[in-house]
Amino acid sequence: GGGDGSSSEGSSEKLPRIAVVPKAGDVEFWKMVQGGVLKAASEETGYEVVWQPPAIGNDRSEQIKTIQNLIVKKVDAVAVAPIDAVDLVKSVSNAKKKGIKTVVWDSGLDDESAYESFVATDNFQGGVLCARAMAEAINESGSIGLLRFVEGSQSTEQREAGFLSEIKKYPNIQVISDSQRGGDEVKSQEVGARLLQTEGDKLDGIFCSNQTTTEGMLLALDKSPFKDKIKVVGFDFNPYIEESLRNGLLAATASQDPFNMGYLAVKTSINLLEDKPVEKLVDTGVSIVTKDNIDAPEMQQVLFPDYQKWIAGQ
Amino acid sequence: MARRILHLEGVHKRFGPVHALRGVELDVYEGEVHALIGENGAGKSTLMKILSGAHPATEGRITLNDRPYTPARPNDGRRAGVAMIYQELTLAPDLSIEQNIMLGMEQHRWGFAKNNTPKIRDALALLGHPDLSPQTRVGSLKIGTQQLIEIARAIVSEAKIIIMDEPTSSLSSEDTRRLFEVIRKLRDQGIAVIYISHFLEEVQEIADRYTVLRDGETVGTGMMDGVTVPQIIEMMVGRSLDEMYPRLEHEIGEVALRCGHVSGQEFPTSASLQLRRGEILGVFGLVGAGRSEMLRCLFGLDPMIDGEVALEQGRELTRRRVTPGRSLAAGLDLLSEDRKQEGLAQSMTIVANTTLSSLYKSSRYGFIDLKQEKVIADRWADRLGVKCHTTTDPISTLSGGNQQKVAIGRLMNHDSDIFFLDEPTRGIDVGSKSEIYLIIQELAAAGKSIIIVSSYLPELQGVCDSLAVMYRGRLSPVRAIEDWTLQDIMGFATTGEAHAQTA
Amino acid sequence: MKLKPFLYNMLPFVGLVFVIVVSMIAIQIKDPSGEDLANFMSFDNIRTVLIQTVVVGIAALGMTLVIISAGIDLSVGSQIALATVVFAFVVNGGSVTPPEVDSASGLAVTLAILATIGACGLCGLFNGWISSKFRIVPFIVTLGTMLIFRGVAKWIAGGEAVRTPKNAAQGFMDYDGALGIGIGFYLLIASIIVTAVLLKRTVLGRYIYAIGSSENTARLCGIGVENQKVFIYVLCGVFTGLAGVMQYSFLGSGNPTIAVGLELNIIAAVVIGGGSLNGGSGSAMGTFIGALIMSILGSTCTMLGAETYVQEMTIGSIVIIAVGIDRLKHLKRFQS
Amino acid sequence: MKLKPFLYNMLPFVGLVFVIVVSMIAIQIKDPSGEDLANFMSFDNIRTVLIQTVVVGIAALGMTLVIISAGIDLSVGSQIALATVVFAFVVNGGSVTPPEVDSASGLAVTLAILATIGACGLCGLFNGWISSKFRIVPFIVTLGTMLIFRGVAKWIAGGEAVRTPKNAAQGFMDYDGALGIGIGFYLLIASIIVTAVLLKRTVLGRYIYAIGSSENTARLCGIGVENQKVFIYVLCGVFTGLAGVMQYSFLGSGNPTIAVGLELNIIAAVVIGGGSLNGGSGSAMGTFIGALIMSILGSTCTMLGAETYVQEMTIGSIVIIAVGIDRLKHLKRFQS
Ligand SMILES: Nc1ncnc2c1ncn2[C@@H]1O[C@H](COP(=O)(O)OP(=O)(O)OP(=O)(O)O)[C@@H](O)[C@H]1O
Ligand SMILES: Nc1ncnc2c1ncn2[C@@H]1O[C@H](COP(=O)(O)OP(=O)(O)OP(=O)(O)O)[C@@H](O)[C@H]1O
Ligand SMILES: O[C@@H]1[C@@H](O)[C@H](O)OC[C@H]1O
Ligand SMILES: [Mg+2]
Ligand SMILES: [Mg+2]
Repeated sequence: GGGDGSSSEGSSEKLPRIAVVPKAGDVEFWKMVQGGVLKAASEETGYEVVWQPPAIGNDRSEQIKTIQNLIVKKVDAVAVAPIDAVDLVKSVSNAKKKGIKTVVWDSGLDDESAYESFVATDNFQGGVLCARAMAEAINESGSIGLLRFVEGSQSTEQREAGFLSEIKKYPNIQVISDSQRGGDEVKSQEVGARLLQTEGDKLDGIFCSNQTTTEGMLLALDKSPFKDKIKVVGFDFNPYIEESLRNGLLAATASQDPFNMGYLAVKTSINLLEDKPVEKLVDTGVSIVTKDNIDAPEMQQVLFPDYQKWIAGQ
Repeated sequence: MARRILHLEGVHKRFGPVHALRGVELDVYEGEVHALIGENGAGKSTLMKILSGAHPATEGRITLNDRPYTPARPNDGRRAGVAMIYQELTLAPDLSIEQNIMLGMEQHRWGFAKNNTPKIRDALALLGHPDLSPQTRVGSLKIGTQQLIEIARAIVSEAKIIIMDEPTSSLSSEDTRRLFEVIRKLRDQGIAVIYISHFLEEVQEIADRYTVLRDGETVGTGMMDGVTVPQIIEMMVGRSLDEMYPRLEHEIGEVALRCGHVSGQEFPTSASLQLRRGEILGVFGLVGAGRSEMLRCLFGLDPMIDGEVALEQGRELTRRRVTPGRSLAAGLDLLSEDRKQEGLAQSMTIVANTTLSSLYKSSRYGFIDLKQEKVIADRWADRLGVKCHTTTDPISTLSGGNQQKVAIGRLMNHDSDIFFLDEPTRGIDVGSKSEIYLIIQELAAAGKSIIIVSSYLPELQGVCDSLAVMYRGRLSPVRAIEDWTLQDIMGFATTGEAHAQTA
Repeated sequence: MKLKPFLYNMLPFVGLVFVIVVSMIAIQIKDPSGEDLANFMSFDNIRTVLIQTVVVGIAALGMTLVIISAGIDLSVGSQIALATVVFAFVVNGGSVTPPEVDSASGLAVTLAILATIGACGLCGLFNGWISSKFRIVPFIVTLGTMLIFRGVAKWIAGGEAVRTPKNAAQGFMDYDGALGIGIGFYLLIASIIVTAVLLKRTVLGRYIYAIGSSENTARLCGIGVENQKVFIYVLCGVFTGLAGVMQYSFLGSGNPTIAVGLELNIIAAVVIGGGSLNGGSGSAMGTFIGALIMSILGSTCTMLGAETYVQEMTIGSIVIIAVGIDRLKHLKRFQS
Repeated sequence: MKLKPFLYNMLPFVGLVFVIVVSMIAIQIKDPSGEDLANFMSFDNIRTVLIQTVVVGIAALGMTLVIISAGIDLSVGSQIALATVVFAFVVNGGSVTPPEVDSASGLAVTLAILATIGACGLCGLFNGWISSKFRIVPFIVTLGTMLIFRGVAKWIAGGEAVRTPKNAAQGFMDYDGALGIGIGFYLLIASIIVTAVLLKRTVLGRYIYAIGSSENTARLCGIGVENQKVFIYVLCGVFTGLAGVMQYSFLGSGNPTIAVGLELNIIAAVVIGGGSLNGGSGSAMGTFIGALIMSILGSTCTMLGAETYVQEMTIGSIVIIAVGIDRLKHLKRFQS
């Protein structure tokens, strides 16, 4: 089955098609985006919305191929979360040249002329917020480490950069380990466990830059003797991260609003197709979640969109 | 008269377009040794594979103990009491002797294999190898010994019919003698042995009755007593063979190859010889004496540890490391004793196998002239009488003997000055053998030098000008063939001591 | 005569000792105070390394059977991902959303373990059956099923992690079992023993070696090669399923995107441990050591604070060197 | 007599036709208006699919040589990543940061192409030399170098993408070459022809088949097996380097993290095209078709708007089925 938001059965006339291309199709974060996409699709019955992840998640070439194929398929608009800010320029601007409306979301694209609108979190700012949360958690002094995500992911690199640039402002905080990189939850946990093994006694805090590294680090910490000593600040949100926030394993996490991001990506595309005015930059927001504010109503909406409902109902 | 236990009538077998068997009749009685004779490609192995259950027959009737017998899988054959010793060895090199012998008929409790060591030891002792440990890894044994393991397997399985497809082709005369004793014992126990061999003297010695196949058909059967070797040959080839060992006048000239005290990693320990142009030198010895290693060493397939080798006019070969490539370039060529693993590239065509060592003849600037290449290969296939559909078929579709001919074809095509032939007639029928002997004579007449390693003394005596014997890696002095008595040869081969009048 | 086979059996250990010594030297150079070295040799680190060997180790034992029989299974990484999803799905009572309970019952956990092992057994059955029945080389069949099984895992999971209520299985890979190490470690030890006995003492074990050593011989000796192969892949699946349960336990949730490329580590463990991809050789103990070497390397790299690229280059070199040492010895054996 | 070999040579095409027909049916069912089917069969799609075949296709031709000689090279994915980095590094005049120019000179591009192909040739040399010299199976050597080469790529690149100024090479994979298709496609065609001629008409090609068919026989026939093997891996590296240039061109920058797991696609292309991992068989045309089948599947999946898991399951199944068809025909040939 595909990901049509609304079907075109019955009518011989084809509806305009919008394709939404994430970096990967099978991680909670992207699923939440998909929920938002499908919600927008259900509101806009005059369009066929297709959720089209690349065949291999986070693979640049595959994403380029997907866009090339969508051009051949003659879709009317494409909204893409570029895996690489430079490499995707050519295919996205080719789409634009063919008269396809182009929207970029989640991660940036270097050439602004290749797209009409950018719908995303300010990732650098997210990193900055995390640094402040970290400073607060360890009372502005101590040694900290980073568990980075894999090389080459622009969004996480910006978070790491934002974090490091802000943390410098605290004279009593030293970064003593910043070369370790996780990956999926398993790899992140393995590396996390080893990091704790070697530096655990010295560390007061650890920053992780996305969902898989955060979850892996927390799993490792949960099994280690430093559980109550080391403060973790993470990025992204899911049930396990929520649980860890509530039981104190995790000090804070930055949450984007993926559901909204997907929703707005589609809405923006439709506005373009309907020749309505659109902003060049649509900020979907990022906020720090802690045990204390998690149950606040405005947080609830960001953290727990009922995205499953939309996916199940497609 | 003994009971007839096996009866075949109108058996046919087709492999795609190849009609390998076209109406075979065969009767085998309890307690007899039944020889199955025929040229290469006559269909002997195919027939036996049908009996053992490895191949199904395309049509025909087979009864075993007067009941229809249609084995679908090899184990059906074994369960019905038909054990098969294949021409191409069927052993798992990574398993021990015991594990190989028991393979497929292990006794076990709850899946745990029982120990059968005593039984295996008995069988090995019966075959004259009481010293062989059943725990030895089969891959580390020489071919000859491996062959014995196959025979032991049949003995241990207590078969009623044992089929032996060229069992002696890699056995020494000593082992052959022992095998015959075993076969006689088996026969006396009422077991029928179907015995396939190209050594007709051997067949005469051991068999009670015979059946001859020609082109997949039974052309004669009867008691061994009432028939002579030439008569059998006539049945096999459809004409009479004048001379088994044809001789051509050839002149023996300059020294072409001189080796001094060559030693390899284990064998040979010391080999010195001189080989002249136009000379055919035989090397005899028991299996495992190290003859193959000597040739391999000289040719560069195995490392040479010490000694020197010089070609005519003192051109030294050992100055640089000897490799097969350099040897070939210097005019040496080797026919391997192990055609399946080393002699031929099984998935390549007859053409490609024929030209592999001398592609320069059919290529320019590295590009092969495919037409010319095929012409060359066809010529050799023709000349050597290779039975095949077309020369662009993969070599694996040929019978064993025909494969051997292609291997010889490759050497002929490369046209070296010095030929090392390791068991050149292994698995080859008498007619073709005689042709090969003739070819060897022609080579000598053309001034080529030849070393033949063989475990079959009559052929060495029939073909060679001179002879040397190897004993545990040590080569005897070379002497003219007339100067060797049988006692001398066997004496050196078994003890390493030359007879009294050594020069 | 007696000494030689003994020394030969000790060979995989040479690689292990080599890796440990090199690690120790490197760590000592990096941190001359000796503190890191002490950490490296601490009981804490040993059990961390052992726990991190469990998943690859158990899966590699299954792979050992396949490799000895001259087969290969590239789908095990995906099978492990599928296993964690199946486990979570069953423990949730057949749903991707966790039931509203404090913790899952022992019954649910037992069922989940059985279902997981069963599911991977079925994967193995599929691999074995397709490759035997249609005579497609296992490399291709399992390359295909590597994609298919992962697809199935994502399909069941609905594309995301499957959360579960607290349950006993989540503790298998903790440090609080007997001797301060979780049950996962003991399951690994048990698996090694079972595999060793299977290979060395049983008829099936012999058939596995025979098939890998010479398939034609095995066939002519009446071994139902096709059926045996199917069974070998099923067994491999069963081990993989158990490894998958351990992976679930390590993660605490089912996740269809994990263990990508893990098959290569698993195969490397077997080969470092002396298994030959041409079939006919390999052993349970060797495989365990192979898996152990890889987790020690991971641990060392973290101790050294090495960048990813250094880690990659080190592990890559060690894989080659470890196998190289083994091969040199092999050569010696036939030369001296 | 004449017909049979002809039909036999057509066999890889059967898989191709099968895939195309199944794709067409599926697309038509999904979109009964026929519009998508028309898109699928449009010139635009054909050239897109062809361009998308270039990288895997060229690399798979190199892999064909290795596989025919009974080897394997798992490091090609990493080599491609390394290639893009080397290209970018050289085009930048030996730096990871792009120089302040509008576009790189033709000379810089030429040098970069040579350096890239040279670098991968060296990778091949290393693979071949280690496995020949120390007699370590290529599976293990290249499993190790897969990590090492990627490590080197990350090391050169400093762990990030290497951006470059505009340059001619970035256009190789565009649609504006002759007949509306970039030079990359013509390089693929040229590579196919070169490989086919090499394999079928040259002495070297014959040696490659001989080594794969029976190494011992090749040695006996005077072929310097060790040297030839090293050379085969170098050739494979050269093809991979060319594929890497095309990959750079496709992406427009150098990147050390790309092409993870691509080796499996590349190997699959060879095997779908009739190559045997036991050596001795395989062909240039077959490999091209294998690579083509995989890109067609990718295109079909997008046409169908398939989710990741559906794509994975489809591609997985088709790999198995395509090879299965090939094998069934093989069996027929010997049975009837
Ligand atoms: N699998 C096969 N496919 C095609 N042809 C075959 C096959 N096996 C045997 N043949 C053909 O069947 C014929 C009989 O072969 P077979 O091996 O039975 O001969 P043989 O009498 O045992 O010869 P030799 O004395 O050389 O061993 C030969 O022409 C051979 O080419
Ligand atoms: N792989 C091996 N493992 C153990 N021993 C070996 C091996 N290869 C050779 N040998 C030893 O080398 C000796 C000589 O073997 P070789 O084949 O040269 O003898 P041969 O006289 O040519 O006999 P054959 O007629 O069997 O070829 C054997 O007795 C054996 O002990
Ligand atoms: O924003 C995304 C993120 O949070 C996810 O976890 O990894 C990829 C990112 O682009
Ligand atoms: Mg025969
Ligand atoms: Mg010999």
